Amino acid sequence: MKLRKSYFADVRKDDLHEIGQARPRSDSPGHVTGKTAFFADRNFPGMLHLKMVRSPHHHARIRSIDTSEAEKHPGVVRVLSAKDVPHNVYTILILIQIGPEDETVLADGKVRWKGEAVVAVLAETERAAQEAAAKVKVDYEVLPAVFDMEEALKPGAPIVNEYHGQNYYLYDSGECRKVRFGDVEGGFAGADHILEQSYQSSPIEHAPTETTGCVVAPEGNDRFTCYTNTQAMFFTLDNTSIILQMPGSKLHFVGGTVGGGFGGKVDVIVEPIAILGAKLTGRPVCFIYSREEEMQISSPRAAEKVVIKDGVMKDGRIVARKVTGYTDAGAYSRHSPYGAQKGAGHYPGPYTIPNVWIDTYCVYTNRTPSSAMRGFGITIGDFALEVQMDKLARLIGMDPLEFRFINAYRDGDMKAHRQPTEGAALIECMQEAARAASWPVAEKYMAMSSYKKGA
Amino acid sequence: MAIRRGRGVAAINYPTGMNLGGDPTQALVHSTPTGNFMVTLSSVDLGQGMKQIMAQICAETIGVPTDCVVVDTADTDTGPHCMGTFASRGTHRAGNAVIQAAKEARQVMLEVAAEELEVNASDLETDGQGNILVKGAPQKSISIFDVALSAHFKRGRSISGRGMFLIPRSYPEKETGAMKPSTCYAHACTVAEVEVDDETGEVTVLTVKNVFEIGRALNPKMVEQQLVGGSWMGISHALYETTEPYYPNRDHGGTDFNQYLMPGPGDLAETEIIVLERPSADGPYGAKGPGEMCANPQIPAVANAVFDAVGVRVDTLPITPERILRALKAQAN
Amino acid sequence: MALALQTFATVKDANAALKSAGTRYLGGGTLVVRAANEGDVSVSGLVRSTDPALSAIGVGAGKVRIGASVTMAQIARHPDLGALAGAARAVGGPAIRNMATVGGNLFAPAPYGDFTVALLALDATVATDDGESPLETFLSRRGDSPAIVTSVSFTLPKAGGLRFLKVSRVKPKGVSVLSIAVVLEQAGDGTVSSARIALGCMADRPVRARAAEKALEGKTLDQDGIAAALVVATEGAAPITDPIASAWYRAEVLPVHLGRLLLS
Amino acid sequence: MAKVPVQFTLNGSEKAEFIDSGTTLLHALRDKIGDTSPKGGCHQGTCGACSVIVDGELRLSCLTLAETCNGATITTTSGLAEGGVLHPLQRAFLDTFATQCGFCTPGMIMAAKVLLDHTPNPSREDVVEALSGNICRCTGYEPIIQAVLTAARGNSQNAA
Repeated sequence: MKLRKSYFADVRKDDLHEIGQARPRSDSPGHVTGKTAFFADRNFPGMLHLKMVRSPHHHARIRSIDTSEAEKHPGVVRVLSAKDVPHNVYTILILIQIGPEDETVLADGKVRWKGEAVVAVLAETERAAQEAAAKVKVDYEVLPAVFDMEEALKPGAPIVNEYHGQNYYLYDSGECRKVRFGDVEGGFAGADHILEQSYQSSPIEHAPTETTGCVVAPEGNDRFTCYTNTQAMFFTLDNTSIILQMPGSKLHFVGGTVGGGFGGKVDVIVEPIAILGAKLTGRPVCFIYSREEEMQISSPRAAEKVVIKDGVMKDGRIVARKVTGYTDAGAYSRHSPYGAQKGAGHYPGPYTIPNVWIDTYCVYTNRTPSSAMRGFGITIGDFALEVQMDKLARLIGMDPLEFRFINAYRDGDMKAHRQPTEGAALIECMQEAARAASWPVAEKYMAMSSYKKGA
Repeated sequence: MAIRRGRGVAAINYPTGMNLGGDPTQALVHSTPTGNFMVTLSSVDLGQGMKQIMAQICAETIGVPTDCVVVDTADTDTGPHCMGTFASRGTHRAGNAVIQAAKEARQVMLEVAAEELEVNASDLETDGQGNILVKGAPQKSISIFDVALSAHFKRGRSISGRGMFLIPRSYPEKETGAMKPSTCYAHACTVAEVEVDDETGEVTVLTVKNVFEIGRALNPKMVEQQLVGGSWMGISHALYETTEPYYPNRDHGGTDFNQYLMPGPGDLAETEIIVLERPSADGPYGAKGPGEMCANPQIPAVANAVFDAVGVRVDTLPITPERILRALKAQAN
Repeated sequence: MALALQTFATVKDANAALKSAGTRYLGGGTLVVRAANEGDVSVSGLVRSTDPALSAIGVGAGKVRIGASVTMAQIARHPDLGALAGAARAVGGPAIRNMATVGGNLFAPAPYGDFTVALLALDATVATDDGESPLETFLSRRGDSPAIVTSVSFTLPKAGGLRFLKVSRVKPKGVSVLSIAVVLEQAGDGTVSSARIALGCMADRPVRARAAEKALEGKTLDQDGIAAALVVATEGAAPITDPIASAWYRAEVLPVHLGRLLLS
Repeated sequence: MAKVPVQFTLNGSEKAEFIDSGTTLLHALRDKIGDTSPKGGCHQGTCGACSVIVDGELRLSCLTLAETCNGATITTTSGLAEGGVLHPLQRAFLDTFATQCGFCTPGMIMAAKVLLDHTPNPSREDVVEALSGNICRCTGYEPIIQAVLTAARGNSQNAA
């Protein structure tokens, strides 16, 4: 890695002692000796293993659940279903008033994606829990499912989630989060070229080497200590407290080093049900996702569709940009309405465009609920934006990097969401990239600055 | 058979912290009787090195070596609230909270030292080595060890501080979308060079040259870790990753690391990392959040490089050999 | 019910124990222990045999007999089996190769089972206590008989006589997009007198590409000579679709990779 | 449930336990013996986090039944440091900043140790091949490859 100190030297003091120094990591000696304690390295005598019985259907009504055979299975201590969960509502961002109460901890009456949790089995051994889980009988009435976002938005599509009543999240601004800046249609009318293109992604898994999980130990005083790899200790505490209708003072969460997160461990999925199991049995409980569960059950990065329509002038100026973004939330909201909204604040990208129109939708389909991942709300949008930039440059016969210089935002430029640009550095990054890659760029662009006189 | 070469560029920015703010983090700092400092948090270390960075921030602020700082975190019985480790917020939010707490602790420390040295606290400075000196008269000094002993056993002072950082929540205006998503943005530009086998659609990423502007590299080696790993993940997203290879069809989702594809140690691009630092106005020592954005620019850069190589656009991620081959065949017809 | 392991000194006794319902043979563990770990409750008992014959490699008079418990790593480093080293190294990473056995590989469903593709091109014979059968016959009935495979035998190809290619998305380790093994005999003028071509991932188990084999006979190994074989390379194939690649892709690139292997 | 005895040498000390038949070596080490340095990342044989060395060979402890290791000599990452002095590989992982979350690290070190035990002067290709069964999601592998090459060069003390 090279630090290029010549850029922005005038706004930076390099007189620090500890900051800027490549000090050795304090956690690394524990890692290389195998001494670092991850949550699953805690083992308690008499610990029970929790295995989840999951929906084999994408969308179905639950006619009945029969756990009698499973309960009789040797080694089984307790079987949990929806009726056992004190407040069977899962909502991650309830404390900051984002996200609806559209999901249960254990399915109640319906399943809306293949893999949804229905019944939890607690047994003396993992094997006994697996065998008993296979004996849980759930009678399903299979319902039509919808997987494609465009299909889901059509009238008459199967309703994924009755809580919403339609297959999109209703923002206070309506069916989508909107940004309106300038006169986008006027911009298109005056443009030399119009280019409208569509971009698509599919769900992506965080794939941390350590799967999601927790180990719960009753402390013997009506308190429970939960060793967890959550990325957010108090999300977990607060949501567990609500779901289990337990005072927060009865809950103690211990995290520490997590074996990779990347956003995949922000959902509070395993802890409430494991603590409920510990509470109802009085025994320590571990609930650790299998690799298959991590891959297909834990929420992935959402699939997205992004449609970008641009008006561009022959001289390289983008004069109008319209973006319609669709985020595939899967069957439940989790963090997806937040992510789709984050996209609205990010478009039209790091460029100064006078006329902008943005609509971002959060769409429900019968698939694994998606949620946060590294670059949440933006990664796929950046793919779309920057491929579009390449296409636009080629459309007008301009070098793709020089085209970006022409449109790059600089200090003081007004963004579409009506914040003036501060601390811009896109131009300098592009200049240094041009140097590093020996990418020929005209001198006038190499002389540009993100600073703007009078800004 | 032809192996065709191309290169592509992409430039991006990325907001630091939870979108629209409203995401607080607290920190507590206190000294031990012998002049070490404890930072108490509930933030989670995901492997990015949160504990190490908070120690360096605290040490810098108080004016002691990093070795004198211990970070106790991710325990809800002891640590004050943190919203969590996500949205590139850890360093920025927790770092600011630690600075505030450390400043308050430092002030008490200097006051105790001033009493011991019989000077004004405003006349004192730290040497970064564990001593407090009188400005302009460095021969007049006291060790932080002695200051902490004095505070605890003689003067009954708690060398401690409380820190809290909160960006007030912004609410988007319904019709215009006027809002404040973030207070600072990191930047990046990547140039990727690829080879594409035009008979099989297979892509080899030869080089990626990444320039990242991240405010301030608080620990350059740890920044490098994030950026190198992120660059790999970006390439992985571009060419390999999906839990639903036939989306929107749900069949054939991978269930293990053989089926869920990511580049192996034999697939690595020659990776160059260049870092620029434009300190952010509200970041801890100017830092922004580099953790997420470093995995973004490679995706479009690789996509554009593939087009440059073979003249077909694959606008669906991941850009698999199959999608390239189908596009090449469509182009040939 | 717990998952109990029974160990027997002889294959005969192990075969007898395998008759119990829910019992599976434990080779290297890469298939059956994984299945148990993943909650396959149909596996309730494991049986293995420590018979030394299962771990023996015999090479003599141009013939090779490899015991079913021999691992990929043992083959890869065996001084007389250099011709097979590439195929053995194509299986898994180093740890898997120390565990995965020849016998187990015969049962690995596509996209696994790359070593068996090589064995099929070598026209190997599979032995059980019930007798011997050609590998192709064995594969067609795979799973029908619970009898423990004791060894595989084949004629040792000369150095370089087995051409093997595994195409993976992930390098250096990764499961197959496809694998190809070719054994050719050439006349004095360089024309192909006989060819055996085996393919992985072109069905749920390794298969021969008989049309391509036939089309190669009498041809020279150049672009024109192999053209007819490449045209019919996928004849009779039913490639798998999985997370790695679709059947369409596998069928499209098979002729490309076969051509490259033949001309290499 | 009937228990079966297992006895082996772990990092130089004799261990004897009664376990359930069918218990994997990974569970025996972690849950019975208390050596948690091998990690359970997949229990499928696809991630390498559980790698240990059995009689000099790299093995996946998640797919190895403990009772098949009777009499074996087993090495895990927790046993590498001698007398508080880190093994050169451990030192190199520290010095080259090759750890992030640390979950894959013990398995990576096991795979690297087997390589260096047999090939003291490996090429980069040798290192890549040796690590090919081990997944890392944080580092992008390059720092780990560099750590192994550094350890091989024996210059990790000066590398920082």
